[in-house]
Amino acid sequence: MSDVMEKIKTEDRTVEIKIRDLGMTFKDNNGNDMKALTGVNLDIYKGEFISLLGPSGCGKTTLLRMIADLLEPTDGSIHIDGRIPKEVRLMQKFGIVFQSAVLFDWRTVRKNIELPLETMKFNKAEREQRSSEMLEMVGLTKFADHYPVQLSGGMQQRVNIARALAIRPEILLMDEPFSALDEFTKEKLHKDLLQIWRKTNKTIIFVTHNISEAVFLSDRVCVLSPHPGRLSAVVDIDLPRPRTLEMRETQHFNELVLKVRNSFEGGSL
Amino acid sequence: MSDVMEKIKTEDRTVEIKIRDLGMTFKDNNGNDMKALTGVNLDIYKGEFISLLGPSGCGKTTLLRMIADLLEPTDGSIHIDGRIPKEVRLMQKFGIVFQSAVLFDWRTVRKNIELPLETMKFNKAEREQRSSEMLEMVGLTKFADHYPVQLSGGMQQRVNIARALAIRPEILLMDEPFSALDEFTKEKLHKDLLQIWRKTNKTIIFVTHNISEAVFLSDRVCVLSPHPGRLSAVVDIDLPRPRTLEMRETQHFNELVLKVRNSFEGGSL
Amino acid sequence: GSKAPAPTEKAPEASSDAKTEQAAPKTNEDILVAAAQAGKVGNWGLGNEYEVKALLTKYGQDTSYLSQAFDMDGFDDDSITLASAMTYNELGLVKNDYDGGYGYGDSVNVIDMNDEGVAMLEDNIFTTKAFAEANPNTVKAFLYASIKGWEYAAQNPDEASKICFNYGSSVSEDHQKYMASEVKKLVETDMSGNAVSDIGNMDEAAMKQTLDLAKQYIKLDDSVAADKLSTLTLDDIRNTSYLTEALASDGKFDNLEKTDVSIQLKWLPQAQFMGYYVALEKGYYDEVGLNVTIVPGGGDISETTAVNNGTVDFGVTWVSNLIAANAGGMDLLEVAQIYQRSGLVLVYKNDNFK
Amino acid sequence: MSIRKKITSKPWLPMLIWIIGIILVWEIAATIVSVTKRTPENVLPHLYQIFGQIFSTKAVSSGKTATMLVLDSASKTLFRAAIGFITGTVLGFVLALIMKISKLAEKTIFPYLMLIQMVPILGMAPIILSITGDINTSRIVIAAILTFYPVATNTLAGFNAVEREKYDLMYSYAASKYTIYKKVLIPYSIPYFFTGLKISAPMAITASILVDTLQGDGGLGSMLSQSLKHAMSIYVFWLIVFFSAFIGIFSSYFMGFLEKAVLPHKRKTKIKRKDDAV
Amino acid sequence: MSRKLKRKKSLWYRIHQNEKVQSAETVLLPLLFGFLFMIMWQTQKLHTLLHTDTFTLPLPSRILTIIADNSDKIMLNVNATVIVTLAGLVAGSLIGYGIAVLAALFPKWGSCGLKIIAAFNAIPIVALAPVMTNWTKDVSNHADIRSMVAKIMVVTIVCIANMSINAYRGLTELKPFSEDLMCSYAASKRVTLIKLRLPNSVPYIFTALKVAVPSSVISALVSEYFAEYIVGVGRQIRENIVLAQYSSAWAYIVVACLIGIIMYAVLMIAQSFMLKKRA
Ligand SMILES: Nc1ncnc2c1ncn2[C@@H]1O[C@H](COP(=O)(O)OP(=O)(O)OP(=O)(O)O)[C@@H](O)[C@H]1O
Ligand SMILES: Nc1ncnc2c1ncn2[C@@H]1O[C@H](COP(=O)(O)OP(=O)(O)OP(=O)(O)O)[C@@H](O)[C@H]1O
Ligand SMILES: [Mg+2]
Ligand SMILES: [Mg+2]
Repeated sequence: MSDVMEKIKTEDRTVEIKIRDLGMTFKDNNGNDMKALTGVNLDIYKGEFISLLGPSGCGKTTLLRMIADLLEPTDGSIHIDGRIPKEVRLMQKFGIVFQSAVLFDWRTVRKNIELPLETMKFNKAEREQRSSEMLEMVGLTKFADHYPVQLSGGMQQRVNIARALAIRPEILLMDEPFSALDEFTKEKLHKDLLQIWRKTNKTIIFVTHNISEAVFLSDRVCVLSPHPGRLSAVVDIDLPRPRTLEMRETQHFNELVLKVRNSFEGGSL
Repeated sequence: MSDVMEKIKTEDRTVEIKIRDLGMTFKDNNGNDMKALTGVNLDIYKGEFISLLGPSGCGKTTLLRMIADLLEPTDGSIHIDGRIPKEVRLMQKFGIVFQSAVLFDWRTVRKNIELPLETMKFNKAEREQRSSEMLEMVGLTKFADHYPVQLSGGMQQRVNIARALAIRPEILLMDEPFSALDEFTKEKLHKDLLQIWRKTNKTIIFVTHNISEAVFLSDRVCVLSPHPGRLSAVVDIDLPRPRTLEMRETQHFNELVLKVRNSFEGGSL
Repeated sequence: GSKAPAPTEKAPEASSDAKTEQAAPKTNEDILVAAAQAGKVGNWGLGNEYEVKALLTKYGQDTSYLSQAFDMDGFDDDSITLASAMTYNELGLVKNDYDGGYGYGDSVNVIDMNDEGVAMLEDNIFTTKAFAEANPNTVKAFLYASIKGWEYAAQNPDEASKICFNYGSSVSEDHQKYMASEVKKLVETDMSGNAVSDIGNMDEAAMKQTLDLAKQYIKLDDSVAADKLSTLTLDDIRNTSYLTEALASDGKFDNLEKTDVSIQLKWLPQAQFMGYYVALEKGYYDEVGLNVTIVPGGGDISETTAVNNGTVDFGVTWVSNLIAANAGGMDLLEVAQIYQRSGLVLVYKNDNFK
Repeated sequence: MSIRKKITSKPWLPMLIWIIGIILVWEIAATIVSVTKRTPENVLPHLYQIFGQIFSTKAVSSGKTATMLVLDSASKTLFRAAIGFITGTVLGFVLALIMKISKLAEKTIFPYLMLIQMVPILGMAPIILSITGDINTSRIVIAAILTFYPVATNTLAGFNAVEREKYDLMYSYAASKYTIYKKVLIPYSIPYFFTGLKISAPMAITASILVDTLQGDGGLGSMLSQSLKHAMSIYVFWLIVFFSAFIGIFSSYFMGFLEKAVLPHKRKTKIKRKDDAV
Repeated sequence: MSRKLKRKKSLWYRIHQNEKVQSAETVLLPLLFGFLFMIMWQTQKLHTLLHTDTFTLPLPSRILTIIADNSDKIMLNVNATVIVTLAGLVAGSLIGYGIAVLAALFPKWGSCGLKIIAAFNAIPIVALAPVMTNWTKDVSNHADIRSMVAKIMVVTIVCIANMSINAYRGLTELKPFSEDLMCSYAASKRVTLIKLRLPNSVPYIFTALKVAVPSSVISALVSEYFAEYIVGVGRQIRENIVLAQYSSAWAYIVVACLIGIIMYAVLMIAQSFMLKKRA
């Protein structure tokens, strides 16, 4: 079992999320304990774009859900600016983008984006102002009054992101947001996402099983391995910002991809 | 509108599938004509691994379905060894692998593989002999008596391929067979597929929206563009065979990827 | 368990809204008028209501009534103060305290339809005209044996009630016994209270009274049927010749056109039909060469329907039902009249009409 | 885990508490009824009085105890229900098949299947009696008519839920229509078919109780109305109410059990039932 | 869209492909069938087929004559039946929905409660109706009112189980992650209910109503057999059947079917209106 402690950077960056000895044990169907995740130690910096990468079942979603207080860890702790996740959730600092768009069929695009604002009791004027702003940002202003079924998969995913950003969250958690999309739409959204991130400078935790996606987007890639789920490596991605699609064809990019690939334990490839 | 006629190779290769001026027009919801595919001219060689690449909705599936006689073209013609697709289908020369595994829940892995053999009235002994052979090939012999739900996504996809190969088709048609899988499983299956192809030497027509997948697997990549769906380029992939995963990190691979990417019209990226 | 009668305890509470009526005298008319005014006259409807309607009309009342369930709970809780009851059935339950009974004993009284001159004839034996014409000997044989059964049952009601009970009775043994003794009276006494000599006789005057009342009180939505009803004569509904010839015979019937016959009762197995069960049990049907199946009734497929469409050969019904059915388009024929007087009474608690 | 947590995490506990709660409410109501009504057993008897009847040795009718009477008539009713259910199931399945084979038939027949459900049984009974000429056959036929609908609709929904790829696959094998029905459509629709059965099994029992009352020759329905008429102990009525509810639930669970037996492999069929009419 | 197994591109097939033709077919085919059926009925071909006679199955012309002749009386009975059906349907659906909401808010207890409520479905209406008549004896001194209450209660009970089970599914079978989404907004149970569960359950409500409409009509008819006060289409059917007045009985049966069909049609229109924007 590996217990990689990522090397703390010497630069002056404030740690926002502190994860210590984190573990999650589920009961399987036969009532036996099943370690979904064990011994995770990780510091995530403010404004960082960090990816959680690994094959299916290695515990990426589990880790993300624990950070977002959608799941209570059975071991270890998470602290966000010194607070426990539940407090942060109740302070409404999280924006979450799930794998499927999770749009509400009965609401228009605009109303879907306004949903979190409604639950957070923003007034009507402010809701409209913010949703217009978000629609503008994801380029869907013309589709404001459409219903989700009238949108393509890529457009739905953009609404999903817009909704998460509408509340201006401190921390954006994204669970395989693009894995259902085709390559071309995906690349378009990569560009968009990086642009939005640059503008708003949120902390983004991005879950994926696509190595080049992780390398292309992130400041750091956290590699998780299964059986039991654990953090097996953290790889710094020193590609310059802003990233361009052409970078993906460079030698350095390929080296980084290879480095990440090789950091999987047990030769899972 | 482009009407790229791929340059016929001078080498001595027999053309198996001849596609001429192929087009397909659907009626949309308002009863208007919608060109899903138009003016496709393409020759596919015997034993070739050819990919159809393009973003969602560009007509990849439509083209594949027309070749397999699952859809009748509204324009142009397809000839396979001089025959129309329907004859070839009735001669049971096609093996099709769909995007989802399309396994039959109520049949064991072995029974799923034997399904086409049953409909083709093979006798029991021969069915068992063939299915055992296929199970061996895809490495699932131990799982012969499992039901599909007991398998992982990657294993299901291997059953899917085994089933298509069981009837020893002349032509293997694969519609985004790996796009639902995670990166790691996908790479494993790439290796397996190439190995099977080398052993059996079928003609394979492979649909995908993943550029590097197309480049890695194919002899030639056919690039399709949308609005209206058309064949916008055919790129020869001169990477040596057998292909290895490491090739994906080479400069030449990247150049080919870039070449394919740039061959899209209307800057769809 | 069995219920202890408690009319005295409940009386003040139960008849609170009847207090104003306390000064009223207790003739039948007064009682009926009082109950009718309060909207508390009950009947089961479904073709059982004509005598009650005739009585209401006789005393100048509106002919509407409450639908009475097939139990006497409504009477018990005073939602119905003047309830319909058959002397041989519900009246026994009201008075007696055996299982299922209400145990009111003599604290209740009745208005008798026979005394009021609005009686209609009830249980008879009928078949279709076509069946009777095609199978005259069978009909006669069946009548002969059935009447013999009824004669024996009327003479030995206790034994008859036991026989019924053993044939899959739907009621308790005590009640069965009570019923047999009451049915005996209906079979042997006519509307005026005179003893009847020959069981099954179709008394001309009683039949006429029944038909007249039927024409007056059966209301049909179907104009064709209504027209037919108004022109019906006794000859359209009964034929006395089969019975006469059957009774005049020596009990030997040759050339039976049909030996396997069935009869559907108007209700479930109980002493109301004891004659047929006795005939079956004592082998009277066998003696005349018939193999008889008794089919219980009481369901939504009425005996008239069952006889009409040939699923059974004979039926027991009330004359008024037969009249309505013939008006509706059936061709049924009464061949014997078992009950010579009406068994219907209106029962009331004395306390409610002091 | 605290002891309290351990106990409350037992899955049967909420059910037990519900049942106890319902018994309590019933008993309180029964107590109120027993002091305010003169014949409380007609309105709401105590549960112990009802269940006491099961063990009572007193003959209620024809020398039979209440339990014997209920079981006797239940055997008649359940036999008819079973035959009606099987007939209805076959009918429903065949109709679904016809509607699948021909879109034309589906469009034509479907609205009328719905309509048949709305025709009061009293109207159907005489016609069916005149067709069959036998009251017991009529009963079975009517019970079948009242129960085929869920089977037909659910099975049809199953047929229609088969993915397009499955057809394409079979088509690429140049499989005949017959083969497609045999190897794909029918096996695929089995779980849907069982969903239909789970709904129609209790319906067959209530329908069969209903058709008992067509004629008075025994069966739970006849006994139920007889008991209501006070021709015998009213507790027979209450026993039948509980018995029929129990059998109805049991029949539904039994279909679930049967499904598991027929489909031993755990099929993960997520049946989308948002819109199939039941 | 449904797919043909056969791919003949005949004219016939092409006509079928047209959406307008398709939707016209959906309406016209059943009508045509109904029309043919009526002709067979009127010309007594149907009677030959079913081995029955015009007495048991009266001709449509006769039935229509009776309906026309007695329109006042029929309307009176229809009113009574429709009031009972609608009131019971509304009450039962509301109560059922309320139960489902409670069950969704307290799932551990609620799902068990629903299982028990499902048991009500297994009680035959013929048993329920007389009990309700007994239970409502104290409701009013007026037989018409207490009868109506009793009948409505029967219909209500029949509708409750159906609605609560369907609505519970609508309230709990949510899109994956949508609950997590609300949770991440720190939304309260109440807000989640209003913003997510209630709208999500709307299609399921219609599913429930589609079952409830026919069964509420039937149970209203049956409960009328047992009611104290004599009124209603069901009661008239029974009276006429028992009196062997089949023509009149069929007139009322036709009316009963019409009530069901009209209610169903209204429901379908409401549904297509409400669910227009959904997938
Ligand atoms: N609620 C749960 N109960 C039991 N086991 C669970 C639960 N949630 C997750 N698991 C198990 O924990 C492991 C990690 O699951 P997780 O969903 O975090 O994987 P993942 O990395 O997100 O995979 P994927 O890429 O497929 O989404 C898996 O083996 C999974 O089966
Ligand atoms: N049966 C049909 N009727 C009408 N339009 C259709 C039909 N099948 C496909 N189309 C349309 O034709 C176009 C091409 O569809 P096709 O499925 O071939 O795309 P694709 O390249 O396979 O896309 P994807 O990557 O999403 O599978 C799309 O715009 C689609 O909407
Ligand atoms: Mg995950
Ligand atoms: Mg496709």
